[in-house]
Amino acid sequence: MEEFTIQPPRTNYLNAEYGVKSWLLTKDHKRIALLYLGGVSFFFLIGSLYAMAIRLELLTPQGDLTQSSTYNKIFTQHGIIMVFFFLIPAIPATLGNFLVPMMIGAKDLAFPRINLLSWYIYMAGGIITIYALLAGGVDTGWTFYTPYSTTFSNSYVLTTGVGIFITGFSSILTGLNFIVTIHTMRAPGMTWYRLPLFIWAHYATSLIMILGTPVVAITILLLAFERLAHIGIFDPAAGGDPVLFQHLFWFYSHPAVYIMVLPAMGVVSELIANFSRKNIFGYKFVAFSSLAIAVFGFLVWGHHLFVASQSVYAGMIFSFLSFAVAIPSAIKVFNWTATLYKGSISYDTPMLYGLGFIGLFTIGGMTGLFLASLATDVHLSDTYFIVAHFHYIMVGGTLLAYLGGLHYWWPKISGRMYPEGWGRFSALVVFIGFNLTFSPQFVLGYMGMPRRYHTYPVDMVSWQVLHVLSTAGASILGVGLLIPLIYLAWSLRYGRIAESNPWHLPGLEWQTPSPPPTENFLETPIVTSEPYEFAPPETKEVVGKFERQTPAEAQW
Amino acid sequence: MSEHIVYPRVYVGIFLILLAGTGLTVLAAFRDFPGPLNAVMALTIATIKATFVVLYFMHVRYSGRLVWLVIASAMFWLAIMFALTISDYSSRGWLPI
Amino acid sequence: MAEGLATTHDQAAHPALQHHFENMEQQREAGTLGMWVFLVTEIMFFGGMFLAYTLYRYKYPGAFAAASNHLDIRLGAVNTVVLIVSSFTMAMAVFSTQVGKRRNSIIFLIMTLVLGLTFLGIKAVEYSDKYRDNLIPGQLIPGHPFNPAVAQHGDADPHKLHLPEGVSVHNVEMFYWIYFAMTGMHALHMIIGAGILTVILILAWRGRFSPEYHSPVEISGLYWHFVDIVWIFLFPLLYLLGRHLEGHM
Amino acid sequence: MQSWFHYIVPESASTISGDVDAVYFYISGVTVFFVTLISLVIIFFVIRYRRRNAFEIPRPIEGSHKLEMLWSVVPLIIAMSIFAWGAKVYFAQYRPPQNALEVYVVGKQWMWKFQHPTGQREINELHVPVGRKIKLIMTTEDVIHDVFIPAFRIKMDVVPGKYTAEWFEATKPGRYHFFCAEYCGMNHSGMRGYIEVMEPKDFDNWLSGNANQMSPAAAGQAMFESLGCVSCHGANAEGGRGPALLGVFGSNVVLNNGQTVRADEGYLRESIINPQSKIVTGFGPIMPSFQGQLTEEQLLSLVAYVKSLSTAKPETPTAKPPAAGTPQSANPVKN
Ligand code: HEA
Ligand code: HEA
Ligand code: HEC
Ligand code: CUA
Ligand SMILES: [Cu+2]
Repeated sequence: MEEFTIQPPRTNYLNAEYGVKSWLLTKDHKRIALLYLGGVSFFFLIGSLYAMAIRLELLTPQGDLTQSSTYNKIFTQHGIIMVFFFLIPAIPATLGNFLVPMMIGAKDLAFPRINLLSWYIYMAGGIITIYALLAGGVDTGWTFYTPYSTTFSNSYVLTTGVGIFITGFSSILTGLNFIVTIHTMRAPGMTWYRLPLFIWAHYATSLIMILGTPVVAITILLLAFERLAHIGIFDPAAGGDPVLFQHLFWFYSHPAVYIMVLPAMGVVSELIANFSRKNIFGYKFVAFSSLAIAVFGFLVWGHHLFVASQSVYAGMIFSFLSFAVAIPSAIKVFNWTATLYKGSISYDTPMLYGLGFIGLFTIGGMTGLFLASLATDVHLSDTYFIVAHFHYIMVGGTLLAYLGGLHYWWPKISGRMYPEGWGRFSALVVFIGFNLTFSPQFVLGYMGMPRRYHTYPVDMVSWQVLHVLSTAGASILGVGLLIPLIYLAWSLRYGRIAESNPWHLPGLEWQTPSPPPTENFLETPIVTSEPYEFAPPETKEVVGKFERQTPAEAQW
Repeated sequence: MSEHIVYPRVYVGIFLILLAGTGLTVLAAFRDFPGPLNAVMALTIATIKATFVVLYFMHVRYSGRLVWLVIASAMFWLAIMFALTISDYSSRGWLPI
Repeated sequence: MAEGLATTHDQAAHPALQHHFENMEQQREAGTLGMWVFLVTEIMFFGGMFLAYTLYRYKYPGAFAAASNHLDIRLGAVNTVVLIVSSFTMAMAVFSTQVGKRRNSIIFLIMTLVLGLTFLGIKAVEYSDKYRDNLIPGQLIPGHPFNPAVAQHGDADPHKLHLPEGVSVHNVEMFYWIYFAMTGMHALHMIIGAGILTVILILAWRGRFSPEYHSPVEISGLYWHFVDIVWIFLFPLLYLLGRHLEGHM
Repeated sequence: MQSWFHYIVPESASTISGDVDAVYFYISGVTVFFVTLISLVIIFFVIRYRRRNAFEIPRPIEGSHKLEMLWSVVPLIIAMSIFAWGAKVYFAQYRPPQNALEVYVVGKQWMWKFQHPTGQREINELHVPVGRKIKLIMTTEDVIHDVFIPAFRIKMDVVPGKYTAEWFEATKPGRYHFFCAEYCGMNHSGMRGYIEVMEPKDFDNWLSGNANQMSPAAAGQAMFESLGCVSCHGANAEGGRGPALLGVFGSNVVLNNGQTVRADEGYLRESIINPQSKIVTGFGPIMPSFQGQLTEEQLLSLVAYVKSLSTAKPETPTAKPPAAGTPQSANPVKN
C-alpha cells in the first residue's frame, strides 16, 4: 500500500467550485457535512454559554445571579440546544455524512438533494428555536412535561416546539439516506462483514432515527395543538393523561440517547482498531451489538417513569429490560479493551480521546445501572446523580469521541494536519476538567440535591462545596475545549499539508487524496479484504497461544 | 430486483375484495356481538383489507426480502409501542395506591 | 484494500440516470427502498395517534361511542369507497406506465387525482357540519369553542348530540379532538399526495416515463396506497365503533 | 453524625433507607470493580504494547467466542442480581402498608398543603410521629410535582387528575428536608420544606394543640349532602338509585363488564370524576360526572368520607378520634 502514493489531483471537493452559492446549493455530501459542521459548532457554542451560566449561578446557594424564571430558561435552553441541535446531529450529520459514502466506496449518498434539504430543515428548525430563545425563551425543561408545558408555562413553548418538530425531519431524512445508501450503494466486494464498524454504528443509529423520531414529532405536534387550542390529549383538566405524554416522549427520547452514543461508539471502534494497528477483536460481536442496542433501546423507555405514577409492574418490566440493554454496551467495552492486547498502540490525539471515551463511557453507563435499578432510582431520580450520569455519557462519551473523530479525519476533511502537541495537551485538560466538573455531582445527587434547582438549602454544608468544585472543573473544561477550537481553525491555513494517508491505514477513505475529489474516488474501488486488515490474514493468531512474534514478522 | 408486472385482472379482483370488505365491516358494525367482538371484527376486516393493498397494489408480494423486512420491522416497532404502553395502563390498578 | 478498476456508468447511460448511481437498476432500487423506509416513519407517526385513541377509547367507552355515532356514517362510507377506487386507478396507472401505454396512464392518473380531490371535498363537507354543530374541540377555531347542543330525552334532532345519561360532554370533546387530529393529518397527507400526483401527471404528459424508467410513478403509487391504508383503519375506528350500541342508548 | 461521611452520604432515617443504601452500595461496588478493572487493563495494555517503532505491524488476532461468552454472561448475571434486589426493595417501598396514618397532600405552584386525618392543616411542613407508618395520599391542583424526602429515600410524583401515594416510617426524631423533585415552573426550587419527626407523645401534644378543625371525613359528609349525592346514594349512604357506599372502600367491586376492581382511593376518585369508565354491575350509567366542580381538597374530603363508611377503616389516629358527621356547617372553606 505504501508503494503507490496517490498524487493529489489539482481539484478536490473544496476547490472544485467557488462562491457562497456553490456551497449553499451543493449536493456533495462532503460539503454538506461541512455545512453541518458549521451549524453544529454554532449551536454547541450557544449551549456552552448556557452551561457556563448554570455553573456560575450554582456557585452559591442563593439565587443571586439570575431570577428563578431566568435560571429555568437557561437550563431548558441548554438542554434543548445541546440535545436536539448539537448532540443528535453532531456525529452522524458531520462525520457520518462525510464518511459513510467514502467508507463503502460510493460516490455520494443515495439522495444528495434530500441530504441538502435535511441541512436546510435543520437550520430552519434551529433558527426558529433561536428566535424563540431571543423573543423570550422557554422554561419547560428539555422534556416538555405536560400540563406545565401546555397550560401553565408563559414562555415560547409553541415556537420552540415547532423548531424541534422541524429539526426532527432532518434527522429522519439523514437516517433514511444512510439506510438506503448502505443497502444499495456499497462498492463491489464490500460485503456486510467488510463494512467498517463506523458504518454498522451509523446503520443502527439510522434505524432509531426513522423508527423513533416520527413518534416524537407527532407528540410535539399534539402538544403544540394543545397549547394552541386549549383542549387536549394530555390535559388532565380535559380528562387526558399527562403520563401518556411521558410515554410517547420517552418512546423516542430514550432511543435518542442511543442516537447520541452509537455513532460515537462507531468512531471509537475505528480509533481503537486503527491506532493499535489491529483488526478489532470480535468484529461480529461489536457489529451486532450496535443493532442489539438499537432494538433493545426501544424496550426500556419506561425507566424514566419509575416515580411518575407508572404501574409498579410495568416498572419492573422496564427495569429488567434496562439491565438487558446494558449487555451489548458491555460487549463493546470489553472488545475494545481486548483489541489493545498485543497491538501497536500510538498516543496520537485521536487515540487519547478514544481511550478517554472508554473510561468515561464505562462510568456513565455503570451509573445508569443505579437508575435502572428500581430501589435506587426512587432516591436518585430527578437529582444531580442523573445530571452526572448523562453528562458522563454525553460529554465524557460522545463529545470526546466526536473530538477524537474530528482530529482523526481532519487531514482528510481539510487537507491539513492539526498540531499534535496542542492536541494531546488539550485532550488531557478536557479529561481532567470533565471529571472535576461532573464527579462531584454524583455525590450531590446521592445527598438529595434535586436537579433544575435554582437555589438550594444553605444548611446542607457539603452541597456548596461540591458545586464550587463542579464550577471550577467546568472552567478547566471550557479552556480544554477552547484550545482545539483555536488550533483547528489555525490549521486550516497554517497546518502542515496532509498526505492522502497520513496515519498509514487500510480504510477506503484513506485510499484517495486528501481532500478527496468531488466523486470521492478516482475510480470506483473494488474491495477484496476485511476491514482493519493491517497484516495478511494468514498470520492471524488465536488468542490464548502466546508465541512471541519475531521482529521480521513485525515488519511493515 | 427485477420488476414484476401485475396484470389488471388481479387489480380488479383486489378492488372487488376491498369493496366487499367495506360493505361487510359496515354491516357487522350495526349488529351487536358479545363482548369486544365488534371491535375485533372491525379490526380484522381492516387488517385483511390493508394486507391485500400492501401485497398487490404495492407489489410487495413480488418484492425482495428487504421490503418484507422493512414492513415487518414497522409492525414490530408499532407492536412494541402498544404493548409496553398498555402494559402500564392495564396493570395500574393491580396494587391499590 | 482497494485494488483495480470497476466499470463506471454503462456505455449508453439512460438520461435519467443520476451521476452517483452505477446503473438504472441501482437507482430504482434505492428509490423504492427509500419510499418504503419513509412509509415506516409514517406508520410510526400515525401509530402515536392510534395509541392515544386506544387508551382513551378504553377509558371513556360511552362518550366515544356516542360521539362516534354522531359522525355521518354515509359520508364516511362513501369516502372509503372513493379512496379504494382511487387506489385501484393508481395501481392501473402504474401498470399502464410499465407496459408503456402513456395515454392510459395519463387517464388513470387524472382519475386518481380527481378521486383524491373528491375525498377532500367530502371531508370538507363533514368538517363544516361539525363546525355548524359546534363540535370543533377547544379553541381550535378561535371564537368558536366546543359547545354542542345536547339532545334531551325523546328529542331526535340529528344535529344535537345524543348522550346516554351520565356521559360527560367533556369526554366527547376528547373524541373529537382525536378525530380531528387523525383525519386532519390524513387529509394533510392526501393534499401532499395530490400535489405529488400533479407533478407526476405533468411529467407523464411530457413523456418522461417509459417501461425502462418509471420509478417515480411507482413510488408515488406506494405513497398513495399507504394513505389509503390509513383510512381503511380510520373508518371503522372512528365511524363504526359505537353503531351496535345505537339502539341501547 | 460526626465524621466526613456525613458530607457525602445523606442521613438515613426511615425503615427502608437502609435497604436502599444496601442496594446502592452493592451497585457502587460493582461499578468500582468494573471501572477499575477496565482502566487498569487499558493502562497496562497501552503501556505494554505502545508503539515502539513506526513500522511495526502486530499480528492480527482472531476473536474468541469463549471470551465473548464470558463477558456477556457474567455482566448479565450481575445485572440480573441488581435487578432482582432492586425490584424487591422497590416493592416494599411502594406496597401500601396496612394501618398507616393517612395524611392528605395537595401540591400547588409552589407550596404544599397537608391535612391530618384529624383535620389539622399544615403548609410546607409536616409533623409526624416516629415509629408509625405514615402514608401520604397526594394530588395536585395544577402541574406535576413530586414529594422527595432524601433522608427516607422515597420519592413519588404528584400527578394532576389522580392520586398517588408513598409511605414511610421514620426511625429517628429530627427535622428533615423534603423537596419538590419534579420541575414545576418558576419557583420549583422554593417548593420545599421540612418533615418534623417527633416522639409519639410530643406528636400527640402537637395534635391537640391544633385540634379545633374539621376532619376531612366530616367535611366530606357535609358535602355529600350539599352536592346531592344523598339523592341517589341515600342519606346515610345506604343506597337507592345508586349503590350503597357502606363498606365499598377496600372491597372488590364487580363491574357490569364482568371485571372486578379493588375500590381504593383512586377508584373512589374516578367514580366521582368519571363515573362512566367503571359502572357497578346492576346499575345504569346515570351518575353525573363531577369533573370540574370540585377542588382537589373537596374531592379528598368526599373520598375520606366514603372511606370512613368502611369497616376496613384505617385505625383511629392517636389523638381525638374524629366523630364523622358531628359538624353542622356545610362546605368546608378552602384555605
Ligand atoms: C447518550 C446518552 C445516554 C446513554 C447512552 C445512556 C445509557 C443508559 N442510561 Fe441513561 N440517561 C440519559 C442519557 C443516556 N443514558 C439522559 C440524558 C437521561 C436523563 C433524561 C432527563 O430526565 O432529562 C438519562 C436517564 C436515565 C434513567 C432515568 C432516571 C430517572 O429519570 O429517574 C435511567 C434509568 O434506568 C437510565 C439508565 C441508563 C442505562 C441502564 C444505560 C445503559 O445503556 C448503559 C450501558 C453501559 C454500561 C453498563 C457500561 C459498560 C459495561 C461494562 C463496563 C460492563 C459491566 C456491566 C455490568 C455489570 C452490567 N438513564
Ligand atoms: C450534549 C449534551 C450536553 C452537553 C455537551 C452539556 C454540557 C455541559 N452541561 Fe449540561 N445538560 C444537558 C446536556 C448537555 N450538557 C441536558 C440535556 C441537561 C438537562 C436539561 C434539563 O434539565 O432540561 C443538562 C443540564 C445541565 C445541568 C443541570 C441544570 C439543572 O438541573 O439545574 C448542569 C449543571 O451543572 C449542566 C452543566 C453542563 C456543563 C458544565 C457542561 C460542559 O460540558 C460544557 C463545556 C463547554 C464549555 C465550558 C464551553 C467551552 C467554550 C467554548 C467552546 C467557547 C465558548 C465561547 C466563549 C466563552 C466566548 N448541564
Ligand atoms: C344521579 C344519581 C347519582 C348521584 C347524584 C350520585 N351518584 Fe354516585 N353512583 C350512582 C350510580 C347509579 C352508581 C353506580 C354506577 C356507577 O358506578 O357509575 C354510583 C356509584 C358511585 C360510587 C362507586 C360505588 C361502588 O359501589 O363502587 C361512588 C364512590 C359514588 N357513586 C359516589 C358519589 C358521590 C360522592 C356523589 C356526590 C358528589 C354521587 N356519587 C352522586 C348514582 C349517583
Ligand atoms: Cu413543585 Cu417542582
Ligand atoms: Cu433512558
